[in-house]
Amino acid sequence: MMNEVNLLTVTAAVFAIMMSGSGQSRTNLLLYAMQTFFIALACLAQAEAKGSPELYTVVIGIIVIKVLTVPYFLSWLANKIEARSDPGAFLPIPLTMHVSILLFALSHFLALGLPLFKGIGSVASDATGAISLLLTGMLFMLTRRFALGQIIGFLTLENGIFLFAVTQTKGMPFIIEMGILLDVLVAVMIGGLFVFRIQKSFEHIDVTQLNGLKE
Amino acid sequence: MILTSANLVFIVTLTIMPFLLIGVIKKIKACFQNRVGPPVFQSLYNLVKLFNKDEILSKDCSWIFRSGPLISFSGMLLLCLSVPWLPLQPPVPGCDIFLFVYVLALIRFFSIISSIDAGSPFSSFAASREATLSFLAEPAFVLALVALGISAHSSDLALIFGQPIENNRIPLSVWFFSGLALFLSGIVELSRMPIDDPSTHLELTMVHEAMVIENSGPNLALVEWSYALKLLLFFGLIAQCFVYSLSKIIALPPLLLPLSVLVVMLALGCLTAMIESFSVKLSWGKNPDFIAYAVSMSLLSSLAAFAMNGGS
Amino acid sequence: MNFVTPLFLAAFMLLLASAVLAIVTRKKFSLVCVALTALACVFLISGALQIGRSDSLWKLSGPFYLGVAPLSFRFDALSAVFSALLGLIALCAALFSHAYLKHLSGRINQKYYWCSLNLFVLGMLGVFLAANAITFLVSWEIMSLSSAALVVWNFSESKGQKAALIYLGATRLATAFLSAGFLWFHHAFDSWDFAKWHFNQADLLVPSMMVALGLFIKSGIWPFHIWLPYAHPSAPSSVSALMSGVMVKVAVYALLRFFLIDGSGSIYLAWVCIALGAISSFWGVLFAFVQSDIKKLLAYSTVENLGMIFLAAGICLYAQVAQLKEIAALAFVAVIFHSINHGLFKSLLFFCAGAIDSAVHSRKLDSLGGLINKMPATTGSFLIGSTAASALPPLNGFVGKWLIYQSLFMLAASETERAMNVLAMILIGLLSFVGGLALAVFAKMFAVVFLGRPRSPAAENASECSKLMNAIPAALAVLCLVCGCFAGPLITYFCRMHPLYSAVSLPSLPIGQIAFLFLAFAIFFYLAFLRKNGERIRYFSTWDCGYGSLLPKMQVNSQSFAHSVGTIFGHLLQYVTHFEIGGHDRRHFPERIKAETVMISLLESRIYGPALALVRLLNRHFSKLQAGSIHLYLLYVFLVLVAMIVIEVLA
Amino acid sequence: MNDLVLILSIPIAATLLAIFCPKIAVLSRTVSLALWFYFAILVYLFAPLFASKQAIYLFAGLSADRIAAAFILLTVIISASAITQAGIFFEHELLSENPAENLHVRQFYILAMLFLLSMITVFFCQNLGFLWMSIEATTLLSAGLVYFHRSQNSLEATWKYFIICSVGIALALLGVVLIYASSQYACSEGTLAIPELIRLAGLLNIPLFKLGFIFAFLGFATKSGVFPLHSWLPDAYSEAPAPASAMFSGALLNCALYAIMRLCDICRASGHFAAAFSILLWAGSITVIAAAIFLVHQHGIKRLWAYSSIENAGLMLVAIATGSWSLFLLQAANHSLAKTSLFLLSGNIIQATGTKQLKDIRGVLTFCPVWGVLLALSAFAVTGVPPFGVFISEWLILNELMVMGQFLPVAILLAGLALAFIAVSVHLGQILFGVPKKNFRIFRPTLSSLVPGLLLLGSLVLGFTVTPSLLAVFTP
Repeated sequence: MMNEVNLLTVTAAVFAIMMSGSGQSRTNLLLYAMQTFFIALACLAQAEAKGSPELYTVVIGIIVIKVLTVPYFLSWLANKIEARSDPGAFLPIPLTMHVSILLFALSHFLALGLPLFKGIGSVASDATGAISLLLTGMLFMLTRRFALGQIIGFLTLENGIFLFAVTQTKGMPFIIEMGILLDVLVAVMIGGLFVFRIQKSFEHIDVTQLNGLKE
Repeated sequence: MILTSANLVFIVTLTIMPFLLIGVIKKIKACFQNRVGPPVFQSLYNLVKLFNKDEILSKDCSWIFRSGPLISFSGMLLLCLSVPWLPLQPPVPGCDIFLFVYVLALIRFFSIISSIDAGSPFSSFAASREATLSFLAEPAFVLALVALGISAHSSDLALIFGQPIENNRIPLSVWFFSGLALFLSGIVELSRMPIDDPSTHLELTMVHEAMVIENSGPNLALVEWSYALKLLLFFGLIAQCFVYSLSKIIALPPLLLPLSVLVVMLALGCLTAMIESFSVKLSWGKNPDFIAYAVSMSLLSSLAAFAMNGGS
Repeated sequence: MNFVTPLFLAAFMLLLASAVLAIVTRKKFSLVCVALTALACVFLISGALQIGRSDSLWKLSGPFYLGVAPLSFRFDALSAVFSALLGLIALCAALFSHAYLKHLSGRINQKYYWCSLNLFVLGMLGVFLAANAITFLVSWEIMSLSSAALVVWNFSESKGQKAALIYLGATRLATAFLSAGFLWFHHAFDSWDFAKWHFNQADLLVPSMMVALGLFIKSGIWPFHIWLPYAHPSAPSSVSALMSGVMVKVAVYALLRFFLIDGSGSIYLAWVCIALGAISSFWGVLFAFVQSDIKKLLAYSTVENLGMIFLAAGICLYAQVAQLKEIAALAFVAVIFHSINHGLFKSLLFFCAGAIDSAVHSRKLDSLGGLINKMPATTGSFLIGSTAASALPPLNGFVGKWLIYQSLFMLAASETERAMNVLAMILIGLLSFVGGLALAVFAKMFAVVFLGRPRSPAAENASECSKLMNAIPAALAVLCLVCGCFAGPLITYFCRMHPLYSAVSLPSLPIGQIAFLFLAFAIFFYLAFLRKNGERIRYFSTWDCGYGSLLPKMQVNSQSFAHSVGTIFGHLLQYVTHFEIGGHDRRHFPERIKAETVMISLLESRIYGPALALVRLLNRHFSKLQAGSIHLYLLYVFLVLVAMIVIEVLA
Repeated sequence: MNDLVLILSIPIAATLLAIFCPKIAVLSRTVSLALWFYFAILVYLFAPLFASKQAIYLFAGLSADRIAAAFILLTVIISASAITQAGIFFEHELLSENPAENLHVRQFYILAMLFLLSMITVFFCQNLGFLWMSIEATTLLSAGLVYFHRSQNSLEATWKYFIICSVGIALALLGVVLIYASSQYACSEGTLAIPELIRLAGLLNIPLFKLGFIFAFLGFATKSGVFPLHSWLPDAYSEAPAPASAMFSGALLNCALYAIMRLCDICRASGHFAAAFSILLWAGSITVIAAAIFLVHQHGIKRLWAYSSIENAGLMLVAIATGSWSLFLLQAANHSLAKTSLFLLSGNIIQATGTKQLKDIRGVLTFCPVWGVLLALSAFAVTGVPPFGVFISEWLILNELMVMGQFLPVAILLAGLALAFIAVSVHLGQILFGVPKKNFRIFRPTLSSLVPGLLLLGSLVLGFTVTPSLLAVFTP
């Protein structure tokens, strides 16, 4: 049982790593959806383990909002503003993937060093997945040129935190988990709106060129 | 004031001595230059002559111009009356070192501004030099007096100079070095060679003579007279210093003291005349170097004062 | 029976009312403000005179509270003396500005002026009376800010802004040091009341030094004096008079209150006071000599005088530690007396400068001259002020200096450390040197401004200003004379202000008799020699070597008078001459040659400039952090995260 | 429940009004009146709170104690002032050369009301999860306010604000999760309720809690502009319209810091306050000095005040570090009053000159003395000049640090405050004096300085009336 959870989280992390290796917006979004789907599965596994009915609702929420709605909305947006391929910034995209693999290794050590909750058994590899997602999300945000990429990176980061919450605790309070989901939805909507605006007023969504405000 | 013999000497000193000193200096200088020279009391005759002359004033000058000589004369007279002359206590008591120095400064202030009053470039230029020279020489003068004061444990001039010889606690070295310092700074203050040449008439090199270039008639007479009094005042102080140091070596009878002061004053006049005959006027830039000697003498005197003071 | 509190309260309320009224009312406020301020000052003076030697505390109860302590004030003899000085100078300033502002009309916003002026006086009064640290600091800042506002009275002139900025910066540094010191003292004594603080403990050296440093900065002691020659000349003359006459004394008052009355436990403060005081008196007078702006010159002279006051304070501190009661008493009296004297003569001189400015519209020495015939009353006051400022008998400036000399002399003669004897001796030499220079400075200023021939058409056409503007300096001049001639009783009074010194007998100064004799002599000789030949005077042009008429430009001016000093102190007064040669063939046929000599301010170019550059450099480097790249900003977030975790793990 | 309706009523009503009322003049007047009325309601609601120690309970996980009530009142005062001023601001904006669209103004009101509601919620939260959500909500709702001018710069600022704060808040979520995890050692299910956490503080898993604290602190610190997480702040404050900037600086800043304070509540109960204390103290001190250095050279008038807000945020962090919440409240109140006045006045000046660039703003004292004097006084008030309130609160903070024996931070703070004052004075001098470079279109000078003037008066009153007993009221 525990192994299943481990496998699912690590798979999610691997999807994230793969995601960081692609510059195509749609591929990114697809991989994001996959990654989130596996997180939902991990969540489901937890729900079964704990037998909490609330977690099932959360799983459904994740699938509806994060696996379906958000990627669909973002890919619609990417199509609309014709932001198909992100050239990447500061690091070539393949190298980003290699770095994120290194980060995966790093997160393994970090997870081992964490003062973790031992109540649910061996959870270090779950934490590895979560931290890896978090770090990959960060890396993604740091190395993408497009505003859209930053949203995806942020979502990945948030996925990592969510995964952490699901696997490392006995389940967050329901209202809070739903709140987080709602939050993500609103954030993505607003973010998408702003990406749209950026495209309209700058005629690009390259955030490295948004440097008019400085000292 | 009761007419005692001491007071008589005092009055004679005050009236005769200034002109005598100037006359002696001029006479000796003339001797060195193989000239006959003016009569010894020529400056007194000049004074009388000047008082009877008309006065010419610049159209640009104001009341300040005439107040300068007046104030310097009144001030000098006041100082002469408040300084002790060896055994004689001053008629005006309570004059301490700093008051003395600052009354001199007051006189200087007014002579500087009155010399600028007419707007003459020469006298103003001289005034600038006078101001510079005097503040450079001021520390030497003050420190020499203060060294004496420290040895005497009083800043009152009457207590420093007016002590009977037997209770005089000031050591020989202090007297001597202070005397030297006073003499050197006196050369500066009195505008003598090698700082200033009182006898040439080149406006650009003179200090004192150029300052009073606009004065004439009674006004000039006051200037000359106050200069003479200043000479007397300085030589008087210096002479007392030397007489005291002499008295530390040779026991002088008390009666001879006033006389010896007068003699030493005349001797100082001779010395001044000799210096003026044998030295050349220093260039302006070298003056601070000369004043440095005066300051060193006063510092030596203060060190001596401290060294001797420790024992008591 | 005791009207002190109501009188002071009335003064406070009137000042505040005047400040508010200046802003609120629309017309005719100037006269009302003058009246209110003057009335407040009268109350202030009478209140201060009432205090006498009683000591009372007054807490402003009710809704007023300053976070840690209530607004509270203490009246004693020391604060009485200083608030009387404040009342006097403020009264003069208010009356003077009523006439003076007409000259600035159109350039000055009167509402702004009167509001700031009243707050300024209010702030100073608060400092003089403050009984606890918070009240002190609040008043201190009100004073500083309102005076800064007055420095920059001309909104469109950039010079005033620079001055105000430098001033604000300096004053803020002073506040920072004071705050640090006060906090420390509170830490040590657990009270904000000055009455409960004891500065005479050796382990409180650091906070004492901080407080002293704050006071040094505020009073313009070397090397913190650089704000002073900027701020004082920029303010309107009536305000300069207040700033130079009273505001810098605030620091002296605080020094008296904290260290001299209570005694400092450590000898180091004494050394610092003596050293900085001596340097600033020399530095101030030297730089005063080479200035060519009346008010700037006066400002540097303030540095000199404050230096002497702090020197005296240092001697007092030393003597207290060394148990030399008489010397301590002398120096103590010297500090108070010279503060008052300097307040009187310096404000007199600034008022005169204002009068000159309003008559000639210039403060440049080199465009003045010959004003003695045009402005006889101002000349008279200014002459007395200059003589007082050069410390000449029988004026009050001399008495203060004499007290300092006497204390140094006694220190040199006393049986204490040999090194101190020698130091006292050297200081006497230095002071006499400074005195000589001060004389030259004021002789130069007086002569260049009032004597000779006018150097500009404006000076040629000047005329005496209004009666009020003559009367105020004249009144101050009389006070200078009175304080000088009747110094004896004042010295005794000041001596009694310190509990330990009331029994000490001080050497007396027969300055009154000397002055009387002097006057008698002068009158006698005038009658005897000069007056009678009044009809025998002929008038002719000034001696011109026979070359023809002299031009006004040929007269000595401020720079040429100071030239010899400039060459002697070439290392401190660094002159740099810039040549600008213009024309078609510049090398062989120059058509236009312009040479300009500028004096480099050593402190500004060597110390303050680099310090400022360092801050700017830091700012430039910090600005690079804010480069506009969102990726960079995100990186900061992650780096901080990593750093915090690393620190946490290591800790 | 009844209270909850009261609290929700006015902002929601105002939001609805803004949605349906097309007339801006009517809208602005009604909303500002409503907000002052709202303030009165809240005073009425909280009055019993100050009489007794009993907290007001609203809903599960939502209740208000004295300090929260005080912060809510402060937030509402600031918002009401900003919105009142916004009426004049938008009136001018709509009459200007390139007028803002009517719709945008209405959007502004809608967002502002929702933003206000989210800020008020922050103070009510007695649950870390709710706290986190409401803070996130403030970000999401206020992002639109920054974008009011629809310019490229404002869009850029909005994007940076949105992304950086979201990332920060996401990290705070991780912190909340970790704290939750640590609480599972104390009670079987784990809890996020703050009173519960305080009660169980001794039993928490300390390493996890510390880690959680760091993450949460980092997140909320990003929101409150602690150096070097402040990067978004000057941009957002500068690009937002003046009333919004005022709300950001006067109210939002307090929200984020309030969240940190809540965290410290738990820390203190857990007995591991020392670690949190040193983190806060040093973060605060470094922020103060860094902000002061940033202040030395600035090009935008509102950026200047933004850095000054950062400096004050640092001070508030230090205040929290002293462990005295009332000090934090005092500093927050003082800063909010003065800074709001400053932003509103700067808004006037920017509208009148048509530029934000400091180099183009000259001679304010000449063309509008009222604004000039008020601006100078507000700037002095913000930089801690007596007798304004900030001086007293700064003094209390420094004194508290001295009592704790933290001499180095005191020195750093004093240096930072002095430098900040000097730097602000330099810029202020350039703004106030000199000859105006451009033509000014002054708009209702007296009316537009009414609100700032009153706020300044409030700051002055706070400077003269703060007594230890008043502070003691807020000590739990």
